[in-house]
Amino acid sequence: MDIHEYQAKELFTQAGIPVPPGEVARTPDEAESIARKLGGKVVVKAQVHTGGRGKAGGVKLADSPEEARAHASAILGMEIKGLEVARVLVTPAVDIESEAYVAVLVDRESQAPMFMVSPEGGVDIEQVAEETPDAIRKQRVDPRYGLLPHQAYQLAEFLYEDPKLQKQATAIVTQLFDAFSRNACSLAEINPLIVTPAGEMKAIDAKVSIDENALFRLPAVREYRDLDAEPESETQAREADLSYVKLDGNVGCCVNGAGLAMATMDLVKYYGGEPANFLDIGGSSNPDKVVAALRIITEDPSVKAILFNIFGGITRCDDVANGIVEATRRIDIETPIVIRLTGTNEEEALAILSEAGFSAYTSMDDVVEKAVQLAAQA
Amino acid sequence: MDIHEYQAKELFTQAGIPVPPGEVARTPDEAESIARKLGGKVVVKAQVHTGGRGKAGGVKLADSPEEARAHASAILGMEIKGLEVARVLVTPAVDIESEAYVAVLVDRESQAPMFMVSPEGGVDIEQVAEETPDAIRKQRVDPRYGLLPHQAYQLAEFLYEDPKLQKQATAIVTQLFDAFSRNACSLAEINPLIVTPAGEMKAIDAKVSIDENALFRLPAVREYRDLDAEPESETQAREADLSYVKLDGNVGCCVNGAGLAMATMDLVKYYGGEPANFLDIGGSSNPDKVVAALRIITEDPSVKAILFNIFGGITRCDDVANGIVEATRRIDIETPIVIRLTGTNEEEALAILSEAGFSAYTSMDDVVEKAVQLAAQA
Amino acid sequence: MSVFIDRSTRLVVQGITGRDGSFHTRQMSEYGTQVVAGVTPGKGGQSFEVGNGTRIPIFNTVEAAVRETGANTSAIYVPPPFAAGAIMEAADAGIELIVAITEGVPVQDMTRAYALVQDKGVRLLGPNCPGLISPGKSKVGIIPGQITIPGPVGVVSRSGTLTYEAVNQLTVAGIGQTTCVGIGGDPIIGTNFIDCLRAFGDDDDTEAVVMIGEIGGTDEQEAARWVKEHLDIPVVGFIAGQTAPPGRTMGHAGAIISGSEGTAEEKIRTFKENGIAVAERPVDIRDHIKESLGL
Amino acid sequence: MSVFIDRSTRLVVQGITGRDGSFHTRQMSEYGTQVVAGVTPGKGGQSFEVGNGTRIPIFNTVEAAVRETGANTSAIYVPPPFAAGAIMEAADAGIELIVAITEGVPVQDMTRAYALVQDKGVRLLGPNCPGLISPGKSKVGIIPGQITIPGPVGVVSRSGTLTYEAVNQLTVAGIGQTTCVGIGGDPIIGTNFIDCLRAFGDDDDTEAVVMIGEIGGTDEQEAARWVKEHLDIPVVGFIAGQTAPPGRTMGHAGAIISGSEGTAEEKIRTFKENGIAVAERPVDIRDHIKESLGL
Repeated sequence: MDIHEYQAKELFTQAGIPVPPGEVARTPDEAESIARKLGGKVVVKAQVHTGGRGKAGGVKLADSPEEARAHASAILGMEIKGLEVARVLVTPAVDIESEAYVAVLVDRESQAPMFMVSPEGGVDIEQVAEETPDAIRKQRVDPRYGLLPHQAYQLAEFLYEDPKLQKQATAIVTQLFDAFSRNACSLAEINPLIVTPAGEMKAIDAKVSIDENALFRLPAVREYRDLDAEPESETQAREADLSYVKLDGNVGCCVNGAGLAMATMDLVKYYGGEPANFLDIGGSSNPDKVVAALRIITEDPSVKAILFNIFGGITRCDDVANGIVEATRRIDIETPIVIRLTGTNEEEALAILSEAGFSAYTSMDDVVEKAVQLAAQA
Repeated sequence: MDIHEYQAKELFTQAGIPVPPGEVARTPDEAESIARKLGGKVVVKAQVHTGGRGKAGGVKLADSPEEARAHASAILGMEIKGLEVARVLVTPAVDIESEAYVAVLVDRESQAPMFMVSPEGGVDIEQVAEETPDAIRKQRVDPRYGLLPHQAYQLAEFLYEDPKLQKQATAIVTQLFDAFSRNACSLAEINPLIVTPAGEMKAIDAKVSIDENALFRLPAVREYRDLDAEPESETQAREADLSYVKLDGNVGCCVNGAGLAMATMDLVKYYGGEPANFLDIGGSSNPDKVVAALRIITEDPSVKAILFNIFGGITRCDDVANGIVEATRRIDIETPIVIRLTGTNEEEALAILSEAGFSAYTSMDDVVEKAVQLAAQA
Repeated sequence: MSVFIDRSTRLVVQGITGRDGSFHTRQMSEYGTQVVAGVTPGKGGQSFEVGNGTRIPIFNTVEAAVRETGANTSAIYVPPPFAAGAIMEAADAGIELIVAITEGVPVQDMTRAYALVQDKGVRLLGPNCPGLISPGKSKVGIIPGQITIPGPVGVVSRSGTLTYEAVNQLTVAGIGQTTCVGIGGDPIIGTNFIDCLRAFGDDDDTEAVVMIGEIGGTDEQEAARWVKEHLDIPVVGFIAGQTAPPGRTMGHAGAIISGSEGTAEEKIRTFKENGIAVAERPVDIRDHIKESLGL
Repeated sequence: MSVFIDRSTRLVVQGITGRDGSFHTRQMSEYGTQVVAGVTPGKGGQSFEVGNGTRIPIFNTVEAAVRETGANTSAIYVPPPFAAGAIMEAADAGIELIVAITEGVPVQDMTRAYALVQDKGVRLLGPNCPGLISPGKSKVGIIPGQITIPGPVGVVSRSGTLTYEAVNQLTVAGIGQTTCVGIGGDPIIGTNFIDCLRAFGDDDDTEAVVMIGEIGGTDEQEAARWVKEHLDIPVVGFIAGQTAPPGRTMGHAGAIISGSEGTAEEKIRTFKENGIAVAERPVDIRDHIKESLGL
């Protein structure tokens, strides 16, 4: 789960990391009054779950509260990479002497947390990694020991030559790991970590992703979820315990299992179509889930055909069939539905479907080809 | 550093361990008003840094606030194993269904924290270990992983058969390890951990020792030090950064190094004397430390002879000699002093001493024999 | 022969009294797996009916289960908050193969559990995996037994149902499997492609391998390079997620393209570069295997 | 021959710019130890004069010191709050022998540092120890060089000055030492009596061993039993603390009698039971050694 910059900064502040003050505004009025309270120059920053805010015009410097208001008014409501901006962070402008990059993430290759730091901050770290890989230092953290003091120092030493800055950075790196561990982050990033002309270090931007699977024990962090920041269909899917990702095509997909769901999408493309979504109904075969899935798919106006691909193992095909029948009773579905069911209780499922007027395929290729055809005709 | 039961219970409460309410009284009046506030029967418990309070009459049940007052009045000021009781804990009396023992300590053999639990609580665990060793379960805690959930459960399972009690005990064991780790304990003990007739678990008595060496990072715990609970001489020694333990003999010992100090005490005994103290002035040779040491030794009225045994290595003998001369100038010392100095800067030291009218030995046996003789004559 | 499990597998099921645990315990037992014990803390002393009246004992701890029944393999069905702890308990109790089915284990929990598993020198499969099956011998996990038959093909996959799809097509075509292993879709897993490929390489009966990967990470790429260097039996590969957008988690916590890393294109290219035949569609897997076995 | 250190020892001093570190660096260098580097974070690039104009480089990290100077041994003089971290840094940087002089290291810090040292397969001596000296070859720590001479006796002790006392008496009597090792007085230490006894047993030049223990723990008792089983050279023992009261820490954090465990009586008895000659007074150590060497 991605959280907003201002929320990430709250977590950083709790861990002791120096973060400039700042408050969130949802209206231009609020932005103006925060700017007035802060005094001096401020920065108005769009709070959206995507990078590239700056280039998109989502980050603006304001010399006065009035200007902050004007910027907020322009930024609030704008769309950045398809996401509407509903909040801005208003924070004092800071003089910058140098910018560094500091991040820790769960690294799948080394099966452990991994730090990445670079004295070249404020830019895209992937670009740094590609162009000047020597400007990045990595440090695997042994999960049995956590970040050791000398590891923290070595990262700081890579960033700064001045012993005073090394000391500050050692503390910040340690605090960042603390925030990362306590809040079950998959990523915690400061970019840039700046030094002011007075030699003070501050986290100017913050990016944090939380491991969804650990939210059950982080009630405070759970509250950070911003429902405005994700499509409503994805909120619905999460609440129904479905894995769903909205895509741009017109073939709605409903599959059991993530791998099979991806393979189904790929096959849609193979037969010349475009998938409208990724949707995994999961291993259980609760008919209610099928109803919820169908509701989400049908609410997407771009869906022109609905494709079920179910390989019954744990999932019982008859349960899915019952769900489909149930859903078509409860929801008024005009989009054509094609169904492939095979595996556990396939016979029973086919009986249920045929009684309700559906026919079903047993081959994955056949059903996908048909769905693409129907969508193209619509 | 030993802390009082009520302080240990504060640390346990912070970790979530269920502890009965209670407050500390320093006067019978306070005890009465606490008892009134708590209502019902209470227990008045002497707060001293030693075991065997119960047998010594330091723990009393009171049916009324007035009785609590009377008990407090009897207990406050009493001596238990040479320690005067300055505080009592007043806490509600609890009905007890069963008593268990739960402790975690730093185990030198396994170089790690070690749990010890027994369903036979409320008694001396050393006795249980001797008489019914099968009634104790131990669990080493790998310091890299901390206490693992199944280890906590296995300890709980050893204590209780009822799944509900197992669940409570698993939580308490986990919380105890948390308190142990956070507060740098060398020992954290609940004895007894009781179950009430209603099935509730509570830590009725608590014993905690804190690692002195970690106090620098535990400001709150540092405040727990009770200067009343240790001889004033030991407080002075600690403030002067000396290792000092008061003993019962009449030969005051001042030595550099703990091993040599113990060997010196043993040699006093070997020659028929009794050491009045253990005192290690440490490795540095700061004359001020020598002055502080002599002050502490001379303030003990039972000391009849003072014995210096210095093996100069890092410690420079001339520094010690200067300290002795300086101390005899500042303090009026009537007790005879005998000195053995050898090693680094021995010559210079002997010159300093002889100028001040002291002579010195070079053999450890000679000086000890002389000190014993002088003490016997006094 | 088979890989990781066979008739000597003696299984303890952690979380045997839960919804999934109880269902699959019966499935495994019916398939012929020697299920010798169950573990549910607080339910020790009870027993569990696996079918036709046979009851197996339930213990409070894996330690007791191992001591009393000689279990050497564990299947974990406990809920996600307790799964990493269950893995560590099994490793600590001397279990040799731990199969963690549970989906949704916090990833930082897994980094610690994985470290302990390595310290103990134990094999962990999963978490968030369908387990494994050596057709006709033993199955541990949730792979439907009826879609497999014994034969010469080893199957290793990050996916569940997609594997069933592929295996089923092999089976329908009369091509059996030595062992089918689902390694799981999480970012941190105990057994990876290379571990399985090495085991198939060492298995005399495995004549060809199907390797089913998906987007995210670089495990498939490393496996492909390993195949070229070390494996002398044919490998057929498939990668799911060619149409997945970057930066979005596709169901599996591990199925996410981060930056330029972990795309299907990259994986397919690396497969081809290292001599692995790549199936375009799931159905093509069967045909490539037929070809490589000369059928 | 000697034990643990010799002329090939290349020493890095952690905390070289501190009061104790700088003093003893010069002492060690004067004695002939190859001090090749110092470490003080933030002072990398500076240098340190060890005497007669020789300067050795200071680095920010042990990693850099090892890389640039080939240091294989470390002496730690950093303050107690940072000592466990310094030990872990040295172990992580590939140092083979770590000698931790620092007194007052928090004991739970040490449990973690000790675990890491074991994971890395590194030897740690101490903490809270005087270090060791192989007379005429190398010294690491704070044992005064002038009280030792080369010869056939190995000395191992939990104490500092008490060891000097015993060694000095040997030296004055003309009996030299292969190596004198102070293992330290803390409850958690890296190298124990048995480790040293084994090393002395393996050393061709060591003909007898002095083992100086004190109250607290069971390390001496285990060592005594080990001696009986494994060591074929004579051992002379001494135990300090016969007059120490139970439950009180006698200077060394590890010198405390807990319950009935760790008394001097018990240790002396165990020594005698296992064929170790016990010296009643420090001065008797010399006489027992003379006797055992036939002098």
